[in-house]
Amino acid sequence: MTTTSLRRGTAITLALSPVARYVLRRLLLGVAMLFVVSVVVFFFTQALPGDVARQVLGQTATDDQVARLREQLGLDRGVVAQYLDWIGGLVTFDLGTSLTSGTPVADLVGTRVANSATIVVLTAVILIPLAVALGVAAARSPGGVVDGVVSGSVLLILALPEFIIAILVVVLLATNVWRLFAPTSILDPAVPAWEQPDLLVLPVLALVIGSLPYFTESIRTTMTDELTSEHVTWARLCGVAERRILWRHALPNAVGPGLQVAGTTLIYLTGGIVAVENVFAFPGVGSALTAAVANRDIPVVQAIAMLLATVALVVYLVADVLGILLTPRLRTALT
Amino acid sequence: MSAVATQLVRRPSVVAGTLMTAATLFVAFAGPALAGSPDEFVGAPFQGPGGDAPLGTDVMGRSVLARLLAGGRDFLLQGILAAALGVGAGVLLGVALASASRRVADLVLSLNDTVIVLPQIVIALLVLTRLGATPLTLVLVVGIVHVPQSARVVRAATQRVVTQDYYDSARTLGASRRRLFTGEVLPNIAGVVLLELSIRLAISVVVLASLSYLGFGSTDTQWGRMIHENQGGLTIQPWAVLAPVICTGVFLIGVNLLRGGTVRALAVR
Amino acid sequence: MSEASGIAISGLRIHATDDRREVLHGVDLTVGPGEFVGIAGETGSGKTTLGLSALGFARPGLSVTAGSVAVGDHQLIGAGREELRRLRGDVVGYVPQDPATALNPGLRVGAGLREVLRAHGIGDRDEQRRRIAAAFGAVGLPHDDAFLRRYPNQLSGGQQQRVSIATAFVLRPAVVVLDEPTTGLDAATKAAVVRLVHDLSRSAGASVLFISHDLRLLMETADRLIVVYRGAIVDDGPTARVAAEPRHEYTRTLLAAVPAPVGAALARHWPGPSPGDAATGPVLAVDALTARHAGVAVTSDVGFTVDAGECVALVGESGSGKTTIARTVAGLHTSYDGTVRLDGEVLARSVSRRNLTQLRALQYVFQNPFGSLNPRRTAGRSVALAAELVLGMSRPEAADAAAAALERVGLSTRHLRSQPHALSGGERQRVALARALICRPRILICDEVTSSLDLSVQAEIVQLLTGLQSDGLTMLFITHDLPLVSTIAQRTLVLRDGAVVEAGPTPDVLATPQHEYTRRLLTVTG
Amino acid sequence: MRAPHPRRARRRASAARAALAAALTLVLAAACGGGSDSTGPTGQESSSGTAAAEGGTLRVGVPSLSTSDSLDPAAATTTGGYVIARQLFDTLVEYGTGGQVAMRLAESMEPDPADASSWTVVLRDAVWHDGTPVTADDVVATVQRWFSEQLPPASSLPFIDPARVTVVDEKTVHFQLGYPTMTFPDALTSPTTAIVPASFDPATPIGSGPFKLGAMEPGTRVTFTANDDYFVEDEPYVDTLEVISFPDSTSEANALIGGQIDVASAIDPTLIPIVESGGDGFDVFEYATTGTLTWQMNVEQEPFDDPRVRQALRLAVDRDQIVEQVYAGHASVGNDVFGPTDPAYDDTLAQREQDLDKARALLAEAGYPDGVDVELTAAPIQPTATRQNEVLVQQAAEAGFRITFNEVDSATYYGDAYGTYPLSLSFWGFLSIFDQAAFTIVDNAPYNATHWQDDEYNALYQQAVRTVDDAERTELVHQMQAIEYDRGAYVVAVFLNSITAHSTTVTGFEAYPNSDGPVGYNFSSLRFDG
Repeated sequence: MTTTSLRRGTAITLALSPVARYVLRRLLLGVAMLFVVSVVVFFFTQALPGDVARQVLGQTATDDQVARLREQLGLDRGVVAQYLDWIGGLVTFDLGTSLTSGTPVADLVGTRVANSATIVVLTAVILIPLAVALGVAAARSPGGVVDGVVSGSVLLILALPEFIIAILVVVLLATNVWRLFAPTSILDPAVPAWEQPDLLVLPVLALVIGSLPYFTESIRTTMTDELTSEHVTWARLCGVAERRILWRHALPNAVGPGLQVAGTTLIYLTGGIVAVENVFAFPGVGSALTAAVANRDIPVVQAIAMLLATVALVVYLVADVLGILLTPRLRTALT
Repeated sequence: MSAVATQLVRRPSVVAGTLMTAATLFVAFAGPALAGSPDEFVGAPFQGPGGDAPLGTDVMGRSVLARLLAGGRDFLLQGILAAALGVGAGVLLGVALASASRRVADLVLSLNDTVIVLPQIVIALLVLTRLGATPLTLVLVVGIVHVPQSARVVRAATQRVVTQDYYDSARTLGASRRRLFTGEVLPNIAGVVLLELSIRLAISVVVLASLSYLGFGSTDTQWGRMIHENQGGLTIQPWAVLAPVICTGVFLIGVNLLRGGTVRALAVR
Repeated sequence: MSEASGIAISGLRIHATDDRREVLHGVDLTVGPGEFVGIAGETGSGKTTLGLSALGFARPGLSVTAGSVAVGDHQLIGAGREELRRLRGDVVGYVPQDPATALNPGLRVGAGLREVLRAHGIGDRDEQRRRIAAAFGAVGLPHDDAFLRRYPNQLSGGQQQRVSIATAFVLRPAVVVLDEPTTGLDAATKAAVVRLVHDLSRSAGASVLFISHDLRLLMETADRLIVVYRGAIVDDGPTARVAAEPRHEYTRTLLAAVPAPVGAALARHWPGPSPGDAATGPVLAVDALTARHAGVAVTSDVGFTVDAGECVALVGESGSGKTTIARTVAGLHTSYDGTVRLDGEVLARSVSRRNLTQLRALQYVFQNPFGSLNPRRTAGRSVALAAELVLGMSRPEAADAAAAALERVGLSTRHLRSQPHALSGGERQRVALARALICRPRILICDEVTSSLDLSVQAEIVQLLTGLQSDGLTMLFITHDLPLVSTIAQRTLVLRDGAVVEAGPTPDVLATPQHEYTRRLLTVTG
Repeated sequence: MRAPHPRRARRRASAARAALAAALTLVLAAACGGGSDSTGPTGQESSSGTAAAEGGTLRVGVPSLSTSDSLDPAAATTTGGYVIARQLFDTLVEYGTGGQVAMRLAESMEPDPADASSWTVVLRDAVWHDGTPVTADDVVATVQRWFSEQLPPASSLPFIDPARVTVVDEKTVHFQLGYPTMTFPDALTSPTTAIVPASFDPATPIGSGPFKLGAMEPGTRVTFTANDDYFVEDEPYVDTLEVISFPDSTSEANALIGGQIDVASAIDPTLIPIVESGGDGFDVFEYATTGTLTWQMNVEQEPFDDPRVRQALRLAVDRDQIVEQVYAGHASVGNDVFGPTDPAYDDTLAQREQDLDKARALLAEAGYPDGVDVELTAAPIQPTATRQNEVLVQQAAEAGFRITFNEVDSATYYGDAYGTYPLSLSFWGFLSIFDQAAFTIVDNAPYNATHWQDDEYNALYQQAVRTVDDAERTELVHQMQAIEYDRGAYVVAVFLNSITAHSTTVTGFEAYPNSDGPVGYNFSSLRFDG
């Protein structure tokens, strides 16, 4: 009997390709990590001072009313029971109910998530090719004009917090100098965010500017390493043309590390978006988060925290897996 | 050593970086002594430069210059301490990880990765809401954010050292763990740690300013707070916001220049 | 390509761009068609710079300031960018030193070769396939689709080098420059590669510039030998003539280093091994050693003893497990079955569990002198620290002892305060030796201590060691260089794939090898 | 009086916007894999200021809507909840533009002429949004709902006995009170006391107010459509009202200047120059209110258990300086008593000025010759709150109060520790003196964080609320205020101005001085001009 199960086990492992096995292992690890994150997030939210019941009922509420609402919301139960309830819901993709509005968290946060995702994706779509182009151009001629401009602006922008960039962008392009674009992103909730592009211009611009230097700098470094590598030198000595070296010999090798940086940048964007959303009154995850913390709407805070953690996990996983698939040395090492 | 120093002095970016960093540090640390009272009202809110306020007045009609001079030290100090705390803890953890058994290291590493995945902005907001935004809590919150990343960097650097023959050589000479750490590991990861420190310093300052903007800043007179409280008046009295932004920016550019220059000087070697 | 044309270099001067230092001082060199020229010289002599100039190329940081390089009618210095590109690979081929880094990790080996063909206008797929098959066939590589679809990291070192040679020869260039193409290869592969290059150049009629620091190798293969020293050609002539009547002092040093003669005892005044307990048995006894890396056995059931005053050599190619044995003895490798005894006493596995007497008794000198010294410590401090740690000396005492120790390995007090990066490889290895010897060890473990050094420096170190040995220092000497052991070891063990295949007194092993493997080792190197 | 300049700027802006929108759409389409054929910009443009006098979409910015904004007026506790209540529903009475109680859904509200122990309310002809008439039954049902569901008005209307609220006829309701009070109308001006239909369902809120509910995105935006059957003639003027949330008044001002909203309902006083810098197209509508950020001294703890210490702090405050530095002049000084627009307000009390010598002397007298340490706990409940606290710390220091300012967020502030702070700051926007007293001063007042109780004051209050005669009642109120002035526990330093910035195309702004929000949240009188 043991042999059969053993054999079946082997058969299953053999049936999966090495990459699939790697992904599976990472996914399992990810689930474990999310579990740890859930514990941490839950207990941090429990530690918040103040009381959502009082927050909802206002100051006029009597202690009786507060107690009744707490009971109604299930806040009077033990912490462990509340946690198990919550995690049980999470497993079935039930994010719970907002304490302040009484609506399901998923409904409340859904549009916000879509809005934030829209600007993050738009930013990435603009940022990645732009950073690659700038980074490659800078690496091609070290000390040249592009290199100088890139390193100069990298320095300058790295020294400015995003919200400052956002404010400057508003002053410059929306209110005081030129009134080209909408200064705030008051999206019409009835219409998907991507159908209101005029309201997305400035936040996306601010995010692109803010995250450009780090990404460009990384691409530049990777590409410089590649272009000064032994194999590129040898390709030159074999008469391969410069253009061909750039696109066929150097760039593909820079994709793996570049993906890692892209992943990090994306995570950074989802975190850094909070301050930028604030500047533009943008109805996104960031502003929902600050509002939920302020209102002690704990299920919303928890849902957003878990969402951000999941996004981070998935992004890192995708970056790693793509990195492995696109880097022959790593891919063949798995086999 | 001196060869590196020569390399450093020869680089204009390093010289410029040193000057910029030193100038802001001077403003920040000598400022409180030079400043007039940062709390005194010298005019109406958001007045342009002139009179008692060479850089104009802030949202409450206080001198922007006086507050600029008074508000740098604690702000930069918080950033420096947060970076030092984060990188310091990262060094201890990273070195421990590099010398721990594989099993332990794998476990701690995945915990470390879990912390990297944790949405730090959420945790920061929760902690600051719970404990209040004091200089101490800010340093802790911002510092802890650095730990996992720093630990990774330091671990990699330490692993490079402990696989070197000179490390084994010291072991064959019976050097104690402490001696191995202080004699072999630390001096050889010092470069990496310093670079990490400068990166973390820049991030700390930016994060502190951002938290301050979101209303999670210390209530003391600080550059971060100046940006926060005068942000609304940017278009009518830009100096109230730009002065601290420029000072912070010059400091960060200085640090970044120094870092870049040092990296290149070390690479030449 | 064109008619066999050879290469003519004249008045070539190359400068460093940053400090205007001259690296090549007006070199003249003409190589006829089909000629096989060996270029010898130590690290930093300029031999690689000279070789690359044949492709009209200077490494970043260097620039050609005068002179000309011509292959047939083609001028390579001053050629336009596009013209130069067309000449490289087509008229002059190049085989880089380390194929592991020179082959693009992201290109399948077939694609890599196709890139070169494509760069020179051979775009037709069938034509490409035919050429690749021919090129790979010529270097003895398979050329089926499965092989062509492999990535460089899936090839062995020898295969990688064959791929790079195939690439260099695929367009049948008039001149091929090979830059230390055999470094890092084991003896058998090395021999095969040299033979291959020889055959290829013969069949293609290409002139070959074969750069190497291995004079012995060049003497066996090259028609003509050129010695580069400090940026100039100091000797140039038919190999036999150069070997017989060297014209430059440096050539003589090089030649003297080749057979590694038994040097005169150097340091008579060594304190000698510390007085151990007057044990009658062997000082070191290794018994039934099966060492593992990540669970995989790398040695099987190895046993040997070393008596006081004796030098025992462990010889084998890379991967034979000899370094693992040395590290096991030193307590740096802890995953093994079997025992290691010092004076009959079983040693703890980990160095950190051994007592001070045991630590002191066993001293280890590492292969790579660039990694064995803490770069943040002066040479003097590195040596003194050992005395402080192992002998419990005070700091000033240790400093004095270190000065003396450095002097005894042939370094001056000026080196005391030197940072490792300011020292040459040979100097570093001397510091490492001084660090080991200051402890007055019972046994010195030398792990390939000469393999990363230039030939002339190797000789000096060997000379130093034989001196110590004849003073009665007990040694475990690890090397892949079988002839070397004749000058130093009383007994020799030959290792293959982690097992001892032959053991006995060195003269016997060298003169009448019993095992086929030993014979092969001797033929490929000797 | 509109300059052509901003118009031109706007047209240029829209061209650029359109170009950019197209570009973005392209990028987006590429990102989504192509298939999308969305048409890019939507109706944003159509609603801008070219509307006629009647109709159009009015976009109003408000500070922070919240996810806890209630559609049930009785459960409203937030700014957003009040805004919604004012649009969808009507209270029986309201504070009018002159600061007097005015009729709203009630046609008349009369006390029992003897002692105000009962009140009779006659309803005007009004209909619910579904077309059915508003009747006395609805009023009774509304009141009974408050008490049966324990909604907040139940605790703020202790004098109402739900069992004795009776229907007289279809339009008349009789309130027999638990005890007589003249505060009856005042108490029924609060938006939480809005009248709802007997069949009220908060999920589909039907009211009698000027607007019907359109779409609601909690915490972001609420859209209303005009109630064409509204009983006030011509109102509402606009077809659609959009109430849009902003996290701070900077972005609100930016949105106004950028043409994204027509009215920025609450602007930080120091930002008025920003609106002015926006050009001729913008104006500010400003008026004084009863709203105040007042410090509360806890009399149950040292040192404010001693009235001399309380007076000392009141004397330490330089009110003019607060008005100038914190409010850039856009506020008026307070005199430690509430309700400046109330007809009964005592303006004969001497204006309290900063007197540091006297303050120090009082402190010394109270046993603090070397000064005293105090912790001030406050939340940024208003944009100016933090600044006002910082100024207090500074001013009080000169009188010997060493104040540590502990800033917490508002949920923490109103949490379990509320009422235990030695010194704290609250915002009161109460409508009348009685209202204020009932909530924050007298015995059993629910918000009294000072815990100050004064028997004489309480007795005067009880007498005053029962006094029907205006002059007599005013005299009693003056006595109450004199007690507050002499030994009370609030530092009422300033009264805030309501500052509303708006496009000059919008008119119809009216001041509601004793209101809880800018223009009383009465957006139905606003209209596009021209």
